[in-house]
Amino acid sequence: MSTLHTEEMTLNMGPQHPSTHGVLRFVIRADGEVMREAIPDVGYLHRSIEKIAEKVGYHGFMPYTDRVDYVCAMFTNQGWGMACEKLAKIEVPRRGEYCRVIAAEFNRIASHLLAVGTMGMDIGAFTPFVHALREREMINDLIEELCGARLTFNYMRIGGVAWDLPPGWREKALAYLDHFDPILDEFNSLISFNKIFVERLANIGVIPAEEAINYNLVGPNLRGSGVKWDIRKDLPYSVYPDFDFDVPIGQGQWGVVGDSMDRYMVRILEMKESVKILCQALTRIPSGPVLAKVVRNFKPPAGECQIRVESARGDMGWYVVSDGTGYPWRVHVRTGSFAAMGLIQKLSRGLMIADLVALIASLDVIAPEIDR
Amino acid sequence: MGAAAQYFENIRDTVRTVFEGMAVTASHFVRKPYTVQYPDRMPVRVQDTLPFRYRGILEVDLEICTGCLACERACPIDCIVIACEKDSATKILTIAQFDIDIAKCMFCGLCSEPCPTGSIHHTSEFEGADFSLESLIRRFVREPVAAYKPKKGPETDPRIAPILSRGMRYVNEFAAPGSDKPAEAKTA
Amino acid sequence: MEPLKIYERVKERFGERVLEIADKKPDPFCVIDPKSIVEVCQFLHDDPETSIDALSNESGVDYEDRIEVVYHLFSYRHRHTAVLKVKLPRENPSVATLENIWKSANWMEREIFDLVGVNFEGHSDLRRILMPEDWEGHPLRKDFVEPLEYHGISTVRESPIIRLDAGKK
Amino acid sequence: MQQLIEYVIASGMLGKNPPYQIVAAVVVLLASAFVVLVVALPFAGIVTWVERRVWARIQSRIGPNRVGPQGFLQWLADGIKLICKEDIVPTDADPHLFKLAPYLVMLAWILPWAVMPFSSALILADLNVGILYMTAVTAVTVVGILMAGWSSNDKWSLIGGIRSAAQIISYEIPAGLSIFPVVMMTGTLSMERIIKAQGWTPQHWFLFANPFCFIAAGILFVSALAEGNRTPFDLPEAESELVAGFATEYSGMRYSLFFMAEWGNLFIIGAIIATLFLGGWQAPRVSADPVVMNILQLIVFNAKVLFLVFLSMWIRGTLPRIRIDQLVTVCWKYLVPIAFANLIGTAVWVALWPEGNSVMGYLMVALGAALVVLFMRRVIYYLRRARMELYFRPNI
Repeated sequence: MSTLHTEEMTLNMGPQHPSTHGVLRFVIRADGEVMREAIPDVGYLHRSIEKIAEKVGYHGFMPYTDRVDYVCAMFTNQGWGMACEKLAKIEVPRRGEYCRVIAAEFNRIASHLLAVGTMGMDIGAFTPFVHALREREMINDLIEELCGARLTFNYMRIGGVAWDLPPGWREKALAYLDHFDPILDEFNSLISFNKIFVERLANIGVIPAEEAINYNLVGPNLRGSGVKWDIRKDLPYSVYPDFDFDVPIGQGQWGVVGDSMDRYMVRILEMKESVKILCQALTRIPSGPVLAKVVRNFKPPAGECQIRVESARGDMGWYVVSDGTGYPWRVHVRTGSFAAMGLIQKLSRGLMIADLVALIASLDVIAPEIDR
Repeated sequence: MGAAAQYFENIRDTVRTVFEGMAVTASHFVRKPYTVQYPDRMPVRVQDTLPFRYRGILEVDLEICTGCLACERACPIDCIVIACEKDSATKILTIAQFDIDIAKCMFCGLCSEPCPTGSIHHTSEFEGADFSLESLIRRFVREPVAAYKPKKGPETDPRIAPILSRGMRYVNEFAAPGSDKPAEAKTA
Repeated sequence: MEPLKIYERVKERFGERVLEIADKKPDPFCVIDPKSIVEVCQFLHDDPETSIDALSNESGVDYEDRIEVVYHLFSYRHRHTAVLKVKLPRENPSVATLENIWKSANWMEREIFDLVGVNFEGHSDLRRILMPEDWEGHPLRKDFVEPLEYHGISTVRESPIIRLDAGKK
Repeated sequence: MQQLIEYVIASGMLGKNPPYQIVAAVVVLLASAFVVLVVALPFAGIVTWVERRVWARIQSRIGPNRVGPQGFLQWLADGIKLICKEDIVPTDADPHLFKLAPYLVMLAWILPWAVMPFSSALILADLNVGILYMTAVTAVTVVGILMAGWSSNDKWSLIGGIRSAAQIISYEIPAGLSIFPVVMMTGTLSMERIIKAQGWTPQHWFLFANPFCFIAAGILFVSALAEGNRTPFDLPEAESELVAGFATEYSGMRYSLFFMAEWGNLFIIGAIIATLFLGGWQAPRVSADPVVMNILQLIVFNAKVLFLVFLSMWIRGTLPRIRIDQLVTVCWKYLVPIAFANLIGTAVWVALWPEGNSVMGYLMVALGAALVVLFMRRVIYYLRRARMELYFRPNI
């Protein structure tokens, strides 16, 4: 039968498509339902944030870092703050570090909730998406009370955080955390263990460990392939050594290690770990200042440095070159989604169109991070 | 035999997980919906329910603006335009123009941070939709007014005192850099 | 293993092709001759002592007189990082691709080609990734002037506020 | 229907003895027009409003509550909006097929109403091949959807159309096979006599007649969901993959015809299963007066059908979507073999107990009750764990 050469169909999926998270486009060469190859075409959301960094000074660039990854903006803030602190050797007070970790871990839960919810919606179940966003809404309210914004926080400054925890906020946060655990278990029994859901995700888009490292996959995508690697644990920064939490990796209970189901389950388990960190951080937060003394027109000494932050989408590398003036010479951000996108073309050979949608959702790629 | 066992296990799995899923959704039938019926069926106006630090549309109290242009320098998008002249004879600084282009503003809060008296601050107003771009430019100066001179001791003028205290409350909300006193103590 | 020790190993292995080892404060780096970047990286990748198995970050930086491609290498086994640099002329900078050693270089090099204009010989499909295909010029170069309009769409919007004391400031 | 015609002739409204044929034809025409216009079309609209409300409560939302009391006129507003919208026919689409497709799908939804047994007297045409007619007619939707998919000259709708062809045709087999046990037990295809063979109390329903019928009812419900393009089988218009599947290029009135047919099909699914397995309009003999009895039977039938419609909405709020190859595997590897097993099982059963065995009826009812109790326990477990505020009233 294979001699019968059927005409190959070229499909254009995106950039306006319900399941490409943000503006992504795939040119799919498909033979009926099965895809020969899906060639990604990115750049629709390219705002050249790295060029803007050269125009606005160090302090002015902080709100732009929220726009690099608006789903988990705390990590980009933290990355930019740490890069400038490393350049100018500023030491952040302990309470400031604790505030950063609390805000970041809340944002990780919110980002994972969105990732897990949209994966449910891409597989066809709309209810888990709304349940996940309902929980994320409460986290957004908590962060809104902390720093005044729901998505583009601009909460951190070079040298610490802009606002301290408002009075009464700690109790609200702790109340939310112990309300969150049963909701997560309920979410699991609704969708994660659902046979149809598992059948749609197990053994799809399998990425073996060394290929994941070779393609420089990071974060939940890497841990889903069984590599036990988390920057918070292995290259400790900020106050993460104070907390004990473990790093969930994909075991392949439902299929092969490294398939979409593993990446999904790693995100679910990571939310549980973040709740653990938050409980410890909120109870053990020391008193004291939250912002180091940083002069208004910040001029770090000439030099370059790269720091890595464990964002919700994996370790995000901030490479900053400064030439001593008030404006950075070059800023380069290497994000998790960018690396994951490079892999989709090879992974998509032989998959069905419905699986490509599941694969994109399992890699949790979003357009602003890819295009910057 | 593995295949047959797998066959029946698949069926059992499907039935069990669908049963669980239906139980979860059934429990949702009797739960209270979360929808906030903005804009009309609200017990209280949404703007009042927002937290104190909410970064809505900018507002400037010209009575306590010292004309120091710190906010204009701090804004990364340059959407704040202030024009003020220093009258060489009388040494009075008059503010002739204070415009903020709300269309370009990204509500990042960098301008309200360096303000010494908290005159430029974020309100909890967010309904900024308008019919033309020009009307999105908020002009705060009707006629040129003298800039405020911060006094050493507490403010005496009864008209300005409440505005200044509200402004200072807003500024003290920001974390004071490097001071050993925990910022939290001040705002309580 | 400390970055400087890695650079020493590379120096004694490759001799004069390692142009400079700079012990700058936050991150020391080592400048390599553009022609032998592939052998150095292959050596670092295969040598069990360093066993660099991931190209963590690759960026193109435009210094007015030269263009540098900076490679941040990382080893998951030994948990150490190494920073290699390659200095290229500004006219038509070109260097060999590292795609055959680390697959992650594929997209990063396409981005550098698109934004900074470095040509990577031997790259599997070197085309613009972020900018539109028919865009002229490379935005992240210091001397890049943004065209006033692209396909009839103006890229400039003057601020509608008229500054009263325009003259004085 | 015959009683109705004699009643009209006997009442002498039309003179001494009017020609029987003409009066019968007029009465049938008027009755069927009445059923389609007053029952079918409004039902298809109202069910969209009910589904959005049910879906909303599952997702802790409120659903439409602004147009009319509690949003009841939402479907009317949607209908009018869709009618006012522009009917776009894509340039190089095949206009004749493109325009014909929605009417074929509507046809396949309207025709089964002729055989719908609302109550003992209220049935348009009591064919003695009732069930066969119904399954045959609902298969016409495939032609309509395939025509829509192919003629809109858009790759996405082509995939949607072919997916739905594969789905509906392959699920005809398990649906047909799970109807045979009931036909075997009653020996007739007519809907009336199938219902008359069942009592009004649960143990006389065919659902609880024997374990094989219980599983056959499950298979019929699942394959009816697949034929109606309902979740978890809504592949033809899978929002997240094919944008809107076969209906991507449609707009305005044609689009609303497609979706009116899809939601209207819910009633057909409910009616088939209610007649075959839940005892149709069988109601307790409350009073001798036939009019009161008919009304009671009408209420009982509609209650059963609406519960099944609610069940399919509830499933749509819970389950994700199946992939096309899994869809076909489920059909051929799971549903069809089990349907055949049921067929043989029922055959053996009928051979052993020709008039049905009441002990097994009670046993099965007990089993059903146990299942419901277990389910309620799980619901209470989730409610207690979530510690959320409860709210029982349906209106907000």
